[in-house]
Amino acid sequence: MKFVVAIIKPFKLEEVRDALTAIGVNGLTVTEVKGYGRQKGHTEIYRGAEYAVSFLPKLKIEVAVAADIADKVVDAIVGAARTGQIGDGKIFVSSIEKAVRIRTGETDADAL
Amino acid sequence: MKFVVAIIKPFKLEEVRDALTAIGVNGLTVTEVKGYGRQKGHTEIYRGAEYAVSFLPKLKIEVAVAADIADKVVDAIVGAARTGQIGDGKIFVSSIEKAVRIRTGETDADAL
Amino acid sequence: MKFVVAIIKPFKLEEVRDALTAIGVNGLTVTEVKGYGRQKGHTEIYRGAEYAVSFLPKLKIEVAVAADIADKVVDAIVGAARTGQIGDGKIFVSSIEKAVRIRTGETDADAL
Amino acid sequence: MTFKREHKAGLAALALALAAGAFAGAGPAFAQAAAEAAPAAAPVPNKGDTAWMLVSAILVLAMTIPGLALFYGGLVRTKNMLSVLTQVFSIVCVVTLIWVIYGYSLSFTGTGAFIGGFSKAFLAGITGDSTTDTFTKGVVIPEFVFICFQMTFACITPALIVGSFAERIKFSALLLFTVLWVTFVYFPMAHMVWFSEGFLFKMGALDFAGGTVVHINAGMAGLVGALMLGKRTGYGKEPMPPHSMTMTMIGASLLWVGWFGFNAGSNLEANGGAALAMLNTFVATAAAGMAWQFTEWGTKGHPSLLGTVSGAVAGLVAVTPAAGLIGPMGSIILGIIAGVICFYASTSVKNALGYDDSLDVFGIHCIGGIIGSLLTGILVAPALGGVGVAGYTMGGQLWTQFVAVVVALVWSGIGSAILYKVVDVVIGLRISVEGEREGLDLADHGERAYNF
Amino acid sequence: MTFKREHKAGLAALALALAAGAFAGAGPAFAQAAAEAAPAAAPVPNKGDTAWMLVSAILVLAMTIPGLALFYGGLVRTKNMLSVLTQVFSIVCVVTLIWVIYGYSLSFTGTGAFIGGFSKAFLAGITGDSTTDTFTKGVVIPEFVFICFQMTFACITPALIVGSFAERIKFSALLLFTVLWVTFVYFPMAHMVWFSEGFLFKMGALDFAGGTVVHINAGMAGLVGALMLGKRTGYGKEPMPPHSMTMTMIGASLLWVGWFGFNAGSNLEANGGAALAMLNTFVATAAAGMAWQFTEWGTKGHPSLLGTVSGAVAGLVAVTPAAGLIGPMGSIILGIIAGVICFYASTSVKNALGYDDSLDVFGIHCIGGIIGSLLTGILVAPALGGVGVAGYTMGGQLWTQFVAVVVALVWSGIGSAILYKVVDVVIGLRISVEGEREGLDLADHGERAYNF
Amino acid sequence: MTFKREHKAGLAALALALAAGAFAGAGPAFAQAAAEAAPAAAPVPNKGDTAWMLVSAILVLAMTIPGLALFYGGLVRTKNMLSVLTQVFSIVCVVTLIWVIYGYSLSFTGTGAFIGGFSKAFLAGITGDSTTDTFTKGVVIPEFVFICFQMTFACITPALIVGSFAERIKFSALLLFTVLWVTFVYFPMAHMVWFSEGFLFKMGALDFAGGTVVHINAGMAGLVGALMLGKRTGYGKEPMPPHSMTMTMIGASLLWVGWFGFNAGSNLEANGGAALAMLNTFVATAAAGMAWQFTEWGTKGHPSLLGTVSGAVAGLVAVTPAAGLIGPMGSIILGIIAGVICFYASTSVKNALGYDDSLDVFGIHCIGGIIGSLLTGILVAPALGGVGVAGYTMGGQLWTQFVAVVVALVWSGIGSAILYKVVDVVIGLRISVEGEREGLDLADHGERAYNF
Ligand SMILES: Nc1ncnc2c1ncn2[C@@H]1O[C@H](COP(=O)(O)OP(=O)(O)O)[C@@H](O)[C@H]1O
Ligand SMILES: Nc1ncnc2c1ncn2[C@@H]1O[C@H](COP(=O)(O)OP(=O)(O)O)[C@@H](O)[C@H]1O
Ligand SMILES: Nc1ncnc2c1ncn2[C@@H]1O[C@H](COP(=O)(O)OP(=O)(O)O)[C@@H](O)[C@H]1O
Repeated sequence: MKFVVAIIKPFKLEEVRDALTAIGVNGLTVTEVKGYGRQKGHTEIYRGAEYAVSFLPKLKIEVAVAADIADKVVDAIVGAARTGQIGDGKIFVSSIEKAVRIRTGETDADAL
Repeated sequence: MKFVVAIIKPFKLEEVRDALTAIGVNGLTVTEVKGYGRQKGHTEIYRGAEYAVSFLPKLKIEVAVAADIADKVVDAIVGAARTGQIGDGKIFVSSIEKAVRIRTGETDADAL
Repeated sequence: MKFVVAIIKPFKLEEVRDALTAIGVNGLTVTEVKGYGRQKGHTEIYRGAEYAVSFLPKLKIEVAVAADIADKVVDAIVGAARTGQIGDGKIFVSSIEKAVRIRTGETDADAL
Repeated sequence: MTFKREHKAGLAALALALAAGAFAGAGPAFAQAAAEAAPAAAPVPNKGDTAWMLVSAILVLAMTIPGLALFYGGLVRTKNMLSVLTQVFSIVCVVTLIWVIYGYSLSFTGTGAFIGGFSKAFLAGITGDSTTDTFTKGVVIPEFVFICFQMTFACITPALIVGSFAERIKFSALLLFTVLWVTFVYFPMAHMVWFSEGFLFKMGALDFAGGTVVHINAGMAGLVGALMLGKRTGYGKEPMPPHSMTMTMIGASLLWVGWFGFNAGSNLEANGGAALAMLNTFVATAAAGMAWQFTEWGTKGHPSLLGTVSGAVAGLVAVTPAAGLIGPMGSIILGIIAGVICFYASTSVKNALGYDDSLDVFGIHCIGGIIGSLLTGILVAPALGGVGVAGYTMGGQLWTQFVAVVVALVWSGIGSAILYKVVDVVIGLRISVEGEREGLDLADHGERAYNF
Repeated sequence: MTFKREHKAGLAALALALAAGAFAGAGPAFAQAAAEAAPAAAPVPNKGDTAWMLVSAILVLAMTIPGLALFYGGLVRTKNMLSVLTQVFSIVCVVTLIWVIYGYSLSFTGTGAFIGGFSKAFLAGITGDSTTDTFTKGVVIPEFVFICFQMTFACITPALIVGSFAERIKFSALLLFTVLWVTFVYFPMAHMVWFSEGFLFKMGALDFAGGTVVHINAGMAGLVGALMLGKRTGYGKEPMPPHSMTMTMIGASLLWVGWFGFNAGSNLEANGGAALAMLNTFVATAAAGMAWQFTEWGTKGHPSLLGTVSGAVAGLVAVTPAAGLIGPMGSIILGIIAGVICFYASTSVKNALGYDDSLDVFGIHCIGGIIGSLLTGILVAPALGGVGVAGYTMGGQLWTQFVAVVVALVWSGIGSAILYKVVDVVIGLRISVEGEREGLDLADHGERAYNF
Repeated sequence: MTFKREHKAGLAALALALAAGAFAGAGPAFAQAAAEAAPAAAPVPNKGDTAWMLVSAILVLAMTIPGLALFYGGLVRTKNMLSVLTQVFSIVCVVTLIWVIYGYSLSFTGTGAFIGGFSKAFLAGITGDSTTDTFTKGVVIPEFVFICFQMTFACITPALIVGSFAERIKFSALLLFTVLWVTFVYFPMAHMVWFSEGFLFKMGALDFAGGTVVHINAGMAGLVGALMLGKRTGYGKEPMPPHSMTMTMIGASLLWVGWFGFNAGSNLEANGGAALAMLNTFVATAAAGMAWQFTEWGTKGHPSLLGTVSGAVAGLVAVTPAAGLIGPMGSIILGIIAGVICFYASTSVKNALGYDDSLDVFGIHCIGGIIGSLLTGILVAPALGGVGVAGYTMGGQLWTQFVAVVVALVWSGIGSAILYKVVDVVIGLRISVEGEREGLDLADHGERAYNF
């Protein structure tokens, strides 16, 4: 099984979720994160103090999938999350050795 | 070493933490996440607008452990987090190659 | 490629970011987490109720890097995040098989 | 000659009195004479009094919404915040309507010792020119403003109870309970204590602004509610820290601010008596806030914000029955006693007895109300700086106060128990365990308090 | 003999009247006589009235900032919270300045039927001793307090419009629009309805506290704004839930609290009439809040907080033109009708028509204002508990009310459309799509509302 | 003949005066005569004045808690929010108690030029019938209401200082400092400026509502505190953005709302003078808010909310000494000047000098207070729309104002420095670096502001 982690722009969540369900992925977990990268931040001024805010709000999507559909999943995310503008985000794929569904104790593919 | 990631229902945190300390796990990291899966969400209505909220609040627990106790850890989490109702969550296990304790620079098993 | 996950004290973020950019790491993702470990928490009292709060605010830094600089990255983080006091945090390193830049579709080293 | 607007009538009455006086001969006695010589002229409201009473009614509303709603709301968990806000807001709406339909009439008419009649139901016969007597002979205020002022008291009292069963009551049950409770518990209590025919009023029980009617009454209903609904799921196991002490502090501050309407407004006139009530409401509150803070600091190691504001509220409660009757130094004593005792009542005692009164309605309002009611009987003594009452003996007054306290405890305790039971049978008091876990906000109202 | 301060003048005038009366002979008729015998003495303000009007002006400010700002701010997404707060606060500042420079003069001077003149521009000639007439002959208040009171109305009205195009208007455009709108739409409307030379005033249109001038006016401008700015990016696709119902509830509560200044203050005197306006403002609001809540509960399954407070605001709006003119039971009816109709207007109707009026300025303020204005014409009838007006016929009054409503709709509709167009041409109304995505807080103001 | 209640005494006095007048002969001169003919009758408070002063005291409390607490609290980081709220609330409690015990007596009794005596310690001898003179001969208000009103001033002044050393002071140190500071710095200043025997009062220094006593005084103490406590750990390195501009905006709005009690209440009567003070408080604030906003917009590129509300507060500060003395157009000028200068003082100047005055107490309150105090000396000129003072020359008045400013700066600067030093030696001023990192909320109070 593969673990696909995608950092995306927040307003793209619904589209990515839809793209994933369209290819049969039925579960995922989302975290609010702050990203630092090529995309420039902004400056906030509070009275005399100026702050260069370089961390921007992003969403992290984590989805565990069977190894054979990992590429399809990556493509789906890329397709849905792309705006073509800097800061669209990244996808990282790694392996997982085991998955368990807590409710039933089912493991691996059955657990997803 | 293994990296165990569990998505659980928020009110199960204390029980899971207790179950893990009971088997000698002394550290873990928790993140508030939103989960999408088989468990149905709810509808929120604000004046004329109805929103189907399909992301539900979950907690993600991350715990790095020695490879030999990984299964015990998984079992402990399953035991403590199970309610038997849909949405209890998942556990994913993967490998880590290296662990470091920042304070001391100790690595691997010593770092946990 | 390696995936370096570091749990650090919140006020160390700027220093760690600077240390990483100094060695050429141009992107990272930060999450607010709560950590449980050797570092003791505190007690909060609200009228008659006393709560032992054992989860402490930490930041999780995730950074994907080329395999060859992973050690340098770990060292940079250790150097910047260390205070020498309990609770400084951990670093975990694992492998990733693939990285994609959503904007361009570039993969692996080019994607970072 | 007819007068269409009361201010004209006012001028005329004044003129009449003075002119009569003038002709009765100059000298220090003529005002007296004038008063006697003009029995026919109905007194008209002084606009300063009217202005003050308009403001007082507004202040009591502000202390309820948003004041009390925030004080309570901040103390619950995020997932129940919106439910508390909705409950308090809805209670205000419902009781406002009941008040004008029959509540005012039941409370402030008739000849019964325990309850009034329906002669002013639907505010029958009341116009902008109707007046209500104040505590000073010959001084009146527009009846409409008195209705508004007393209405806000009827609104806040059941809202106070919310704190005791917060985070687990069903919204529909709360609405039904509120309707029943004001009808069968609150209106009779208000009639007994504040209406000239009420039996506690006739007994000479002192309750300047509502120690028995509001605080003991609500506090006791709260205790019964906490017992009858049972503990929150997870109580004592899961942490249930306040989700926003910021909101609680805003609420406590608005309670203090609005309480001047409650206490100084209860003087019904804008004069030195109102100013005394205001001053006492300042100092008793401050004393109780610091008393709780220091007691907690000494025993638990930290001076907490929640402790400080809880103490302040305890002081406000305790000074309520006493506000216009005792002196400022007596108020400091009163505040210190209330702060310390309510601290123990809401911490050690509650924990020892083990009931889950979510937001300490009993420990603060009932206990604070009892302290205030009893001490009013003592501190009203002129020798202790109080304003005194006719035929005062300390033992006698204390006994009267004690009777009033017991009546309030019993009336509210038994009445509330019956009404909770009725509601439980009819629609059920508690939300399901799943609803409780999910939070009342989503389960009952389909909304969330925050979407950051 | 000269009087430097009005309170001395007051005493003197009273003395004069009474003394004259005394010499005119004792008897019930002499007050009348006195009034006639002393034509030269200028009336001086009663301090009770003055106190009440000072308070009323403060209350209307409080209902705007923080009240309205929070009511609206809570309903937008986190990223636009600060922009709404800044918009409302800045509107208050800008209109305050315009008001004293020329707004008051344009509204309350001259002989024009549609607009006043510049004779009091820069408040020329007005001193602490200047007075303004109330609705009672011979009763006045200091002109400065009337200026303050009316100023707060001028401030809140354009602030109400903010809700309709929230989350997408450019800040600079908002400022320019505000300046133009109060000048060309609001001041004329205020003059027409409230000034003795205004044509709707002369026609006998009843608008106790601003149903046409404030609510229909702002609500219509809101609808036009929502249409001309177009929908928010993502409207109907992305969820846009309120970021803090807590703030919205605080705001709604402060609106209610402050609205007593608005409605009961509009009586200009602290008397039974103000108390009636206050009572009506209580019960209509409560009735509308519960009406919306129950309608929603019945049709959507949940009694929501947003529904309850929206209903309350609809009730406040609807009772505004009626507050001092109808009876409490009429107010309950009025509130129920407003609660139910505004619920449908802000949900089904809005969705059917498809415009994006972000915070339902039209559905609540315009519709609520129309309901209130028309029903005032009916419920003012003494037979229905109203206070009555001279020469009243229901049909006639209803027609007059209808004309006033139509004039307000047309004046505001056309005027606002032109002004939006002007602003769009000059500096552009909408922020860029990127700015909208990022949020107006950062894009326009370079700040964030929260850094938790 | 005895009068038990003042309203009766009032009637009688009025009657006496009028009757005497009647017998002295009819004519415009008799009121004058009456006043002379009745030296024995003590003046009684007008209820309109009393109502207004009761309200004013409440407003000043509301501007402190929750107003000021939120304005400041929103500007600190989340981890210090609760500490600021606790500090402000506790200061109010502590100073309230000190005020009735000896503060009022030290400020408003005696014959000393710098400090009063203990004759009214514990409010000895004051009853509900005691009165205090207003600025108008023969017009009085209940002394209790004056005590309450002035008490709120004593409470807010040390609370203002909190902003300067927020996020690093130890709670116990703050309490001790507060007790010492009001005793040795505030009460003497109040006595000097506001009591008839005070030396600045006698010199003719104008300070309508507290420019020197409150703002320069607190602002200077703040600067000294910021310097003596040193910078916050991480200052200039870590970002320290406000955690909730929403709270800051609520706070600023409540400051504005409550400031009408402060400024218009300082008129002590509900008349045209109070209305003028209110109007000036409206326009100066609006002008300063927009002046800061536009200056920032022009120089930094964004019109910020923090800038707008900071400007508004600067305007409120600057108009405080001038409120009842200058004209509305003068207030606009005053506001613009204060907005622009305070902007530079709180940004460029502060950054250049490098001290860490956390929330710009010096830049806004001290600088704004100085601007207001000096400009009052100019704008009070009738030629500039002011109300004028007897024997006015601009140079002379400006000199007097200058002396008062210098006295306030020196008195507060030296006094505060000594007291900080004392506290530092006795219990230490600063919390530990670990405590600062963890946040004062947990370190000092064992609680957290939010548990979302
Ligand atoms: N090396 C990395 N490791 C982890 N996260 C990264 C890395 N580089 C970028 N990110 C994440 O991806 C987001 C987008 O990256 P950025 O460089 O701004 O634009 P782009 O994806 O278009 O190259 C960042 O905000 C950050 O959250
Ligand atoms: N494929 C997946 N990848 C990552 N997280 C998942 C995946 N499937 C489910 N989850 C997480 O597990 C939670 C529970 O899953 P759900 O399907 O609702 O119930 P159950 O665990 O009982 O099957 C989800 O809310 C989501 O956070
Ligand atoms: N086994 C673990 N797996 C995941 N995270 C851990 C683990 N142990 C510790 N952590 C994280 O590291 C943080 C610091 O650990 P702690 O034991 O308190 O101190 P130290 O790093 O100095 O040994 C914890 O708060 C937690 O977030």
